[in-house]
Amino acid sequence: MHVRFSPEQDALRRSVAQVADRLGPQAVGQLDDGERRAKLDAAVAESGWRELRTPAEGGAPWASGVEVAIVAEELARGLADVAFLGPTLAAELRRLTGAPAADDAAETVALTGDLAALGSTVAVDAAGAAVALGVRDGHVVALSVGAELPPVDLTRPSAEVGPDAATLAALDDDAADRWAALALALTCADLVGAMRGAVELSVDYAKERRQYGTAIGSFQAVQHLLADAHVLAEGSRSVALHAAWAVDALAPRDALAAAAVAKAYCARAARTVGETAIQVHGGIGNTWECLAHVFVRRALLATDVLGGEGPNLTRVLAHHGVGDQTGAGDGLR
Amino acid sequence: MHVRFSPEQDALRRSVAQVADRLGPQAVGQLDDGERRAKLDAAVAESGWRELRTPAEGGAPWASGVEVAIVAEELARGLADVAFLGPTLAAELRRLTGAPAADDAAETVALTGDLAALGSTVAVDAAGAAVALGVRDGHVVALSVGAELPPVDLTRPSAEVGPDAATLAALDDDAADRWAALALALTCADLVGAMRGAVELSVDYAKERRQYGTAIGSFQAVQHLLADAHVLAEGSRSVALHAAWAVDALAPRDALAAAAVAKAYCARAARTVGETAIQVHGGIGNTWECLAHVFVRRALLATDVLGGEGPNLTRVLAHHGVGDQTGAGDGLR
Amino acid sequence: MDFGDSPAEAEFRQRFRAWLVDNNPGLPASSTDDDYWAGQAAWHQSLYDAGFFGLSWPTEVGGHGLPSVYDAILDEELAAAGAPPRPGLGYLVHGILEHANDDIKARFLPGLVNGRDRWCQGFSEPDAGSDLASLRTRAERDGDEYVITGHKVWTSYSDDADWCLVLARTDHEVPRHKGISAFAVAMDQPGIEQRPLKMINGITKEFGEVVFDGARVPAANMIGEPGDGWPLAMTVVSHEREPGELGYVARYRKLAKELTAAVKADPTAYDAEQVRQLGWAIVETEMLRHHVSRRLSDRLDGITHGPEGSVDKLLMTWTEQTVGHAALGIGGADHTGDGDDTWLKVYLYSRAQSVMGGTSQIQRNLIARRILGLPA
Amino acid sequence: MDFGDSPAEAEFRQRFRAWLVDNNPGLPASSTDDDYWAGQAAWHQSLYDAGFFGLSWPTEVGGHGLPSVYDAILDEELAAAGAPPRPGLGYLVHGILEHANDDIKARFLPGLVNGRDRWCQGFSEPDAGSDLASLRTRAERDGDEYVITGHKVWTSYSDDADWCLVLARTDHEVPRHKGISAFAVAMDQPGIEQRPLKMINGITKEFGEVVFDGARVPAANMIGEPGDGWPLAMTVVSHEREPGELGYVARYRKLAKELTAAVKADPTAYDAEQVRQLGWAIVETEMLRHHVSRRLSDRLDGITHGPEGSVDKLLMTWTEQTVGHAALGIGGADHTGDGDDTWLKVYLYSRAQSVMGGTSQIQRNLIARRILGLPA
Repeated sequence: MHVRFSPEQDALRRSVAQVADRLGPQAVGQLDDGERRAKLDAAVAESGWRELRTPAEGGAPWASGVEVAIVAEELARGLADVAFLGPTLAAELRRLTGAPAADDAAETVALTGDLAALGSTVAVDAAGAAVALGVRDGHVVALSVGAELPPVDLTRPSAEVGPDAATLAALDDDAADRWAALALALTCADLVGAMRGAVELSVDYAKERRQYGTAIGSFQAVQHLLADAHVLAEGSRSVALHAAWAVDALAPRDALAAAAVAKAYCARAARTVGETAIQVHGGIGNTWECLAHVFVRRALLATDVLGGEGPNLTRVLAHHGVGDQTGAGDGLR
Repeated sequence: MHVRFSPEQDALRRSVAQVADRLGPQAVGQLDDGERRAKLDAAVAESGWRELRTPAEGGAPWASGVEVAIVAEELARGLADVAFLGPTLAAELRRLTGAPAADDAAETVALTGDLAALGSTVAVDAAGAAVALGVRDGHVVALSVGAELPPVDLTRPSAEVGPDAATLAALDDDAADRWAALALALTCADLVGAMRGAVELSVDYAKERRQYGTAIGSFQAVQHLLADAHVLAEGSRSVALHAAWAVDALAPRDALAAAAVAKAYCARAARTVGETAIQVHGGIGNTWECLAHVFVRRALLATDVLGGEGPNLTRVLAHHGVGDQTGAGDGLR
Repeated sequence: MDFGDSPAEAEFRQRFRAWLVDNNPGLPASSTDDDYWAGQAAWHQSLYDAGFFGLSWPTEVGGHGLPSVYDAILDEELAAAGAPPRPGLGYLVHGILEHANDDIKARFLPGLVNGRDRWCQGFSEPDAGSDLASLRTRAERDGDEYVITGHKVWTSYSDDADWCLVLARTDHEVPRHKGISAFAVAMDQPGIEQRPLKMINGITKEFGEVVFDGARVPAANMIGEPGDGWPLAMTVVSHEREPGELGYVARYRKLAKELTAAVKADPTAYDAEQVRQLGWAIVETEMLRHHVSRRLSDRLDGITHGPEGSVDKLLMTWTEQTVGHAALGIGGADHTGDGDDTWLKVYLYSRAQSVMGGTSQIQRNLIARRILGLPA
Repeated sequence: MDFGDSPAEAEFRQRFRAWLVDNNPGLPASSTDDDYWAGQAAWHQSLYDAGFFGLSWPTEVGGHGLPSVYDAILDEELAAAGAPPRPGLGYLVHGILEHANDDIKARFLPGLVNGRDRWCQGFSEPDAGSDLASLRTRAERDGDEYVITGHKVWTSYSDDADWCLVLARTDHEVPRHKGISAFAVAMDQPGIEQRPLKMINGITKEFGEVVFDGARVPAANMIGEPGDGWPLAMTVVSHEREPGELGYVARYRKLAKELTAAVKADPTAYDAEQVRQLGWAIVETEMLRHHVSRRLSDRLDGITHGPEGSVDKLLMTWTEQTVGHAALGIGGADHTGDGDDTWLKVYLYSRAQSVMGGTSQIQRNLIARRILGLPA
């Protein structure tokens, strides 16, 4: 047991953080800066981070769930408006099902309309993607990516998918579980990054903003809001790291259970932390120009991909043998 | 619409408060003072408050749910260790079913083992009671009250009931709903009183207790805990008063729905307020000698009688046509 | 203690319910769309013209002189019909009623009440939010006029407004609360620039920033005397904290009703967590309704509330945010672009309730010190 | 990043698991019964004698010199077997290890670690709880001894204790933090009166009050130098905040496991709210387990935590109180006297976690100031 980043993992974390800090949006107005976004995309493309789950020799991925989570967390912390979740999950789906390697076209994944499972309705994290890998009738299919949809997450657009589907491979239960475990672990890392970013933003604001002749960060009520947010982010980080490790280290169903535990925790925590960020920013926090809501919106997408509290509590309980009593859940899968 | 106490209701409230303040326990040690408790019981007996739901001419009760709630709230605020809930609900059960008036023996009610419904397992608020009215096979029965059980609520003992049951009357749906509405409204009033008492106790302590050279009540964190507790008690009072009014003013099913709304709200609020009282008292609050846990324990009994959050949220949702999805609830009844 | 209708109240309820059948404008419950605000203005005038607006305000200014509980009845019927809430302007009306002279009242209140004149409120500034007394906008006497210079934010409907109730410093020599005066300033003049403020749910028409750069206002448009701005502001702010004044119970009930309908339409699509969120939205909304009835009834006996407004504000905030959570949980974020994203906007909008009219932190300070008597 | 076992860890895990099969004493997870504490002492000795106690402490004092993560493995196996948690004495061991001279360590640590000597901790006083630096117990030099006078509360196991780690003021001339010294005081002497403290769950054996009225302690029993009491107290308190030190993860997992078994045994008896509470108890307990693994792993690299202990303490508190809510919701209050009232006691006991070792308010202050760098 050694729950610390290796020197290589630390180096990876630093290099992602550098890219996100250098090329991510520093203000809401910069979200529209296409030139910056192109540079960010180029930097990420060059890094090879999107190919971490393509198969190396023997079919294992180039890097474990931990490395992928490191990238996801740091990109989210910096609100990096660049494709990563989608391409990574598409690569994993090909790898797990033995589907042939993608041609040069950028890929993402297609999910159901509520994003709670693989499907063929919405392509997520679709910036630059031409193809979305989804599922129909138990088979992995390739769909064309259509027009962008009105965004929920201002940093990662969703898109329509075309009606025609090319069948690539069958998806068995183990592959589906393993894939879902990675998807959940990745979204947890995304939520952790968003929480850390939102707390940093809010702490900085609380140190600067003055009312009643003093920095608002000197009021105990504000301090305690931020302290709780920091604690939630730290607890989330611990449970999300475990889920990221479990993706490759545990049997598929156990990996999925670990991921569900993490997702329930992180989703609830992220909602609270996001709301704290808005609250600490006061009136400003309720305006479009404040980055607080950009973190909140990014967390909304990450929460909805494979579901938040409700579906994942159901998964956890089912894993412990407490049956689905809601009529809506689907057990562990 | 005139949601204010009448002068008579105000006078009632004051006289109950006087009795509770004069004869209720001022400290945990006084709970064992039999002489004081006998005086309190005598004062309540003399007041006639336990007979408010016996039938006047025409079968209507002497007083409405509002008067009964006023008595219950003020007794709870003063932690009055005297029978009221039980005798009142027993009288109501006789009145609604047309069962003959009780002989001289003091009566209470018998509930199921979890206290969530009328039954024949446990006699609640059984101090001095010889008979417990319960329900078997849809009929009101009279049971003998046996030995006291280990207390949850230190101010109101529960007791075993004997096996033999004398059948008194049939219990139809409307009577059952009306009775349940009164039982819920009464326990809500009890919870509101306990919340008010717990907040008062804690505010007084926060003004006196000094740490770091200052009263702990001057710390914003403590102030905000207590402010939230006060707000929860006020919101609870408003919704509980509505439930008390609804007992006699609305049709049985609507009265029950109003009561379920109030009970869900008050039960959740009371748990938080009780926990706040313990927290504000710090180490002392976790000791037997502090009255905080006596309020918490009183609220536990009041919560469990006809159920707390879970069963009453289910009732509320069912009333709005959202079906029971848990397999455990029983709709509005 | 009677939550039920008196005969007169029942008659009013029936009359309003009948009118609503043909006059429900079908607006959403809160600003999730920029068209909403135009609709609100028409709705205000429609209610007024039919005799259903300003129920508890004096007849001289266009009101009906009825007890405040009629507002609660109106709100219940609005919610039951799924109609939008009444425009909440009571804070401005009360501010002017309680602090202005008869000339000001006669000139301004009828147009404010009947909805023909649109008003905005120029209180907050970028560096004076919770700490309103630190405001820096100044009004300098110039003959029969004052000249106003400063920067206001959170001025509701400032783009459509004809008038702005402006707080400005008229005396720099006295302590900060004391040197503030209030003015009714015409918005249609060269010294005023209005910029929309885009909220986190994308709405741009509700709030604006207003920059006063040499705007002019007749001295006769001062509300009260020089230095009376602070007490007026306190009156306005305290009414802004009262859900009974704002009619928000109807907002929350309408939302809870729509969420209930969504779940009933497809019950198997919702899990236990979503159903639970709906349950709490219903329960808290009902709680708030009864709480408002209780507060409005107190006024029948002449009782006005001071710091208790902070209690009401927190209950209102918690209710709105519980409804907001249910909206997010049940309606969710619309990722398909198929439906509309009203529920997400309702959720995002709900976050402002714990800031506007004084943050929840400020309300708790007030309760702790002024109600519970805890030491500073 | 590896949450899995190394070969050596796996071997240890198997060995401990095998031992547990025959040596699980079947105690509850926390003090819900006064018999519990007697059982805890036997359990401590049983673990020690089998070589499973003090895993991460130095071999000289009876420990095993293993990395701290072995404690996490031990806790996982305890929870998996439904066995009681290990006694959490690390705060005392570390306090003495880090601040005492070799003589003290040699005289006292072996007996503390092997469980033959029982220790209690005399820090808090009736008027010095959160504000420990204001303590008033005094120790006055008298030849080779000090004479101690004062009143301590929250002295765990004081009725059975052989020794008490006492903080007392030895210098009244210096600022309040600086004049405090620490002593190992023998409990069996005339100048000490011990009174049980009854907790809200009825337990009387866990905590006591201790009145020192002329109790004597050799000067050679001072831990560290005169005035070193405060840094020692900070070491002890910071370890008291660490769930990894206390072994509480095993407590919470055992409780969650028992609650799960109750629901599985009769699933239709539980409603959606109860099932939800169980779900969160499981989720938060798992979170805490992984968090502790992370913290203990940091020590492998020589990283020790300062204010981060407050983060751990809040996570531990929230987890315990979530488990407590599940215990109350699922196990409930026993009104029939049929079963036992363990679950109610678990709930009531959980409330102390947000007070002991520093209130949650204090932990938040420390995080805000010392981690987030917010201004005082």
